Amino acid sequence: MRRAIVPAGVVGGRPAATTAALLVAYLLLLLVGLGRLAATPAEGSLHLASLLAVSLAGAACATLLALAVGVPAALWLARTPRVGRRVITTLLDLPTLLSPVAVGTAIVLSLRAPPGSWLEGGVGLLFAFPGVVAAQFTVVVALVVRTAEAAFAGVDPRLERLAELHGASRARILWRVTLPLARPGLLAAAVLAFARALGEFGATVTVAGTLPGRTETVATGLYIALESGQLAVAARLALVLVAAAMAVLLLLRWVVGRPT
Amino acid sequence: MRRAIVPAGVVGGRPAATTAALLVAYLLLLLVGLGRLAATPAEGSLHLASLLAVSLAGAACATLLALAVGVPAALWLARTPRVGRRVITTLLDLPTLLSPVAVGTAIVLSLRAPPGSWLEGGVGLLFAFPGVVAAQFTVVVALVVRTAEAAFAGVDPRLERLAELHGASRARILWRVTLPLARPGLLAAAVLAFARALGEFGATVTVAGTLPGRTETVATGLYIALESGQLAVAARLALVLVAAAMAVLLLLRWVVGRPT
Amino acid sequence: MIRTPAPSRVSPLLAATRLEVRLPGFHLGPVELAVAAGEYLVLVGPSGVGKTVLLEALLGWHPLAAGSVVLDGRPLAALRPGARGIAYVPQDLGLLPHLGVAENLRWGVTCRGARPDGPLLARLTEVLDLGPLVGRRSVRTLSRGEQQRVALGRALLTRPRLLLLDEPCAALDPHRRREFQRLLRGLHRESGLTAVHITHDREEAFLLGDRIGVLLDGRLRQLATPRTLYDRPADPAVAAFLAPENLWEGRVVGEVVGGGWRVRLVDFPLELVVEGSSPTGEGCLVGIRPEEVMLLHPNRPLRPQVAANVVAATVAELLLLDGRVEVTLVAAGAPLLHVRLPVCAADDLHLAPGSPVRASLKPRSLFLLAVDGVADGAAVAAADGAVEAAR
Amino acid sequence: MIRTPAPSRVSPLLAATRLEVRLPGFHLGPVELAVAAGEYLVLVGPSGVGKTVLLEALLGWHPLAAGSVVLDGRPLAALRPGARGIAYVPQDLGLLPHLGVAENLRWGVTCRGARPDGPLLARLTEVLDLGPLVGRRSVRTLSRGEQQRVALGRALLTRPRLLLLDEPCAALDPHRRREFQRLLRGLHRESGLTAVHITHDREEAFLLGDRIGVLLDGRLRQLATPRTLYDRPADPAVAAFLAPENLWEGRVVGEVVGGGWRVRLVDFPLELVVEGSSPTGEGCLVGIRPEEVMLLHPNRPLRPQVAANVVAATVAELLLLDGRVEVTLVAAGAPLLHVRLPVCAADDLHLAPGSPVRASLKPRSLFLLAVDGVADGAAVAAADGAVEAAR
Repeated sequence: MRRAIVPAGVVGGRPAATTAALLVAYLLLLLVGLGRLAATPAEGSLHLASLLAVSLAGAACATLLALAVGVPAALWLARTPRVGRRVITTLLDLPTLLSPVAVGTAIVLSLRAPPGSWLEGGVGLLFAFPGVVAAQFTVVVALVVRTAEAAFAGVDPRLERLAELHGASRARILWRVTLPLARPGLLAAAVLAFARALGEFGATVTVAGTLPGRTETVATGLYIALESGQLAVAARLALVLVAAAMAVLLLLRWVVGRPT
Repeated sequence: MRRAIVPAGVVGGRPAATTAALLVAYLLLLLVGLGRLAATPAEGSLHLASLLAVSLAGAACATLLALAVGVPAALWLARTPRVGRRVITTLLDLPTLLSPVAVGTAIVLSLRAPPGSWLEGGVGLLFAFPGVVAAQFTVVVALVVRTAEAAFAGVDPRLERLAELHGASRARILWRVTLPLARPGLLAAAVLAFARALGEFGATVTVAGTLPGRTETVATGLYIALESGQLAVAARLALVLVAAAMAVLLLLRWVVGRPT
Repeated sequence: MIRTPAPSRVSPLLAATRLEVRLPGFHLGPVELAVAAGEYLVLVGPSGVGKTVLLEALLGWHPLAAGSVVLDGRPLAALRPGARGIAYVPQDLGLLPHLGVAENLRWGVTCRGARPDGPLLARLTEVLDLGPLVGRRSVRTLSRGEQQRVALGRALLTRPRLLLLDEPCAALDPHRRREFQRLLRGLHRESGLTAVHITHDREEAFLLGDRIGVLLDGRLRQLATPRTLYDRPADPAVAAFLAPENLWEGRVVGEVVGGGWRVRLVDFPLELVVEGSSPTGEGCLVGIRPEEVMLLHPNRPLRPQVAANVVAATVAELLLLDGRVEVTLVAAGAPLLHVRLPVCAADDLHLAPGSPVRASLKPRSLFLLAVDGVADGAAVAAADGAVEAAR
Repeated sequence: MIRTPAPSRVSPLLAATRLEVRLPGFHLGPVELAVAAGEYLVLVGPSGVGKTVLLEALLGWHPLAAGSVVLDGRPLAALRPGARGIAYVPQDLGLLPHLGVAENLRWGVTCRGARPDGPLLARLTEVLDLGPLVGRRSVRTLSRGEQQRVALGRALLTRPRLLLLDEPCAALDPHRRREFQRLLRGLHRESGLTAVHITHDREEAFLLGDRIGVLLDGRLRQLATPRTLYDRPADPAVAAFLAPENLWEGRVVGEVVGGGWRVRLVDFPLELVVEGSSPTGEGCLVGIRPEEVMLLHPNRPLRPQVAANVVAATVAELLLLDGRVEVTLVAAGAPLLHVRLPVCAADDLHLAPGSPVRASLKPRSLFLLAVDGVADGAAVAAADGAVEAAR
């Protein structure tokens, strides 16, 4: 169908455009600052490969875990009438809005008594790679639930009911109707979660610290580099993160038109 | 008008509900861990008042600044046909997805050369309160633009055109039509920005450090407390952040029904 | 004395008994409904009356507050959805946007892991003119009319014993609408399709329905053949929905020798002779469809068949609509009668505002209604006789 | 020789000259349009044809690719929007959801800092039955019909010289729709309201329009009085939109003494006498509206006025619609004629499928169209005569 043709609005003339231009200029200036220093010779060694390996592995594990838990939970939320939903969604929204350091602190402190201490005894989260995954998972899972829930809510239950009427099994309905229709939203959830996990700093540093080659990510490595005055290294690492964020934005635009 | 009556869906039965329950249990466990330690006597002094003062002042300034810049920019974006819009929105979305440490690094590095160095020379951002505001503003402004843009896009330009046809001035149209109709979205933008600024850690700590009483916020203070082993203090500060996030969630629900 | 039901009576394919649906802010029923095999039943009512909910309650998609739905003698709940042999085309069609036209068409069959019936597919492709569409990669790029044909084809390819249709023509342009209505009618005629079709369009109901049910305020007020509905609306609400133009309060003042009643209107100094069943009580409503009023040349002698109920009046307003003329007549100083007649008839009468005219209201065209509310029994009785009427 | 325009010719209130709008994937025009003061002009066309864009282009809301709009002799662009005296009720009404009913009603006036005209407000409140609504805190809780009345009241309270209406009745239920149409008609009659009203409903166009413009494929194909449109569609596209049922290809084979043409149909062994203007070229389309076909008793003597064009045929299908009967007639083995007649007339003729019947196609009811495309001149010429026709 043809899109409705809408006339142009009246308000928001030159002052608004000027403000927008100033904002864009500011953001460009920040990028230019990074680029200028990244071009200078590095003061120390870069270890980019090991930082990237931990970052990518941690973000990938956290995203997969968040999808495994978050997508079924979102399906349940989207298909459940109001009973008790408000309390649950408020709880689920909390980690996205909460300061990441507070999230990390909550993880660290809950590992001191059962059942957390059993987990710490078995797997070992503090200052270890599983801690990176746990921290990023916790920050990211609510994002997955929210995005996926919106995607599932956009699927008309009548389509599932019609397939049932035609004799389809539940598994077939899930795989052939619900999931394909929710796919753009689910992909967006995965991409957003990965981007957020990749750049996560507060919770990761709180739980897993910065052990080179084990728990040091690009984001935490960047902080260390800046603190130790290795400005060119810091600029390069920051540019790596900018490139990753850019890639995610372009991917999102390709998947859903606009990021959520 | 009556809402459409939709039948219940078919998929997402017990497995989905179980997963959702597990997720809720995990999040509750984290809260319990915080609560348990917060109840134990504090090891050192708390300085909560000074931390809260810096946090609230910083978040409030950053939010106001972000609104002042972001709302006009959003109005321009919402009312501008596609020309160049893609590039600009990608740039504007960047700070939200980028790692906060990278944002902080970009600010720090761009202060080393003009025009940033003029600003640093005049106001002084590094390890100073204006740095807290600048860091939080940068992280938060894209969030304001995106939320406000969606709110403005929801206002039919025909309503503005009709008011113009009836002889209303631009100012009257802006204040009596556009802004009132976008109000729920604008309020949501303000609340979300404030919450994000309040919990911001990576960019703040990178730019402004943790000078007690000047740049140390609840979030950075929490990190310091945890690093120095003051677990009870950390738990209390984390609970303060949890309470703030909860308040924001309830406020959002009251303003727009569901947060964005 | 207890009588066993007569064995000749055919049990309906689908029957709803005292069906009630209660949802927040919404109440439907009780509704009695029976659909015979091979019947095309149309349910008509204003929008928001709960037509879709009723249809989906027949599918078991909404919990029933009371009553039951029986399919071919067995309670609906006892049958797996896939074993019911019901197909449904919802108002938004329920096509899968991520599949192509051919896959959507086969979807109803492939759902149960079967393959489409080749000859039937070929025939439907021809009848529904799907040939040019089958190659399309996405159903989203089809026009609304094309999507409608794909959705109908998908439903029919499952060889349903019963087809439910929710406003299948509402989203179409007026000129496409009639085309699609004729298509549905043809399918019903040729293949003996059993269907329940809901619409807010009275014309559509009359065009398609073997029987028509009138749904008002969440109740099925009348279920009858189009002709019965046209001649004898069951109660004032149905009359106000189907023929609101000429409805007058009156009182029965006597019986006419040879059948019929004399009715004196309350607001006009007029007495009319009305055929039909006796009203209960004295107060009544008298009505006539604007198409049924005959206008006569003021100075031509009256033929015997139009002698009764001749009213002298003046033309107050004359509207040329698309294909007919609507005339408002004034009698005794008050607007009284709305008349609808073909343009050529109006031309022949040389009608113009202010011109005098005589209107003849044939006793058999008038209908007589009791005003003291509708007994629940009316709808129930109508539904009881339903299956027999449909034979 | 250059002639000055005749001084008696009244200049139109609003005139669009060669107006064209080009948007991505959409093209409208060129359109010629002139609205006289006091005229009620209805533009009718299928959905998606660009009716809303045309209306909003008259408001100056869409950039024109070509042509101009002149209001009262001055170019539209030279007038501030607030100084034009135009009010517009868009299809979604444009009420402000955050304001109450009373504030919405006054909004049109308070926009320019004025206060509503007391007597006018009182009169509109009465005519539009706004009394019970004015106290309501939010327009969102009103029904669609109530919102419609508030939006109309808001527009009229600004005392517009010209009112533009976009599908004002489309969202209403069929029975409410007629009520609202009558309200608009009454307002036009009583207050001399000048209006441009767009709709996809042909009946609405005929009911309301002093003149009707037919918009097809982005062009204004005919602009004429309802009667002219009914009797003489300007070209095949207009005929196919307004009266698609009976359209046959034919060839003019001769002239009739005393006026008219003899036309032989291409697909049927039939020759018809047609009144009207001469066709250009031999090939033509002949058509008749289904309401204009007269059915005659097969064994009653022919009266002289129906002697020409009598066709013997058989009833193939008989449909009782809501208020009329649609009959399809077969002649010479092919479905030929669609006839629409009142139910009582069909009853009198004892029509049934298979029964023989004679159909009379009056020469003056038939219309004759050239088939070799429409010259652009047709629409232009129609628009040129527009203002005079409206007087």
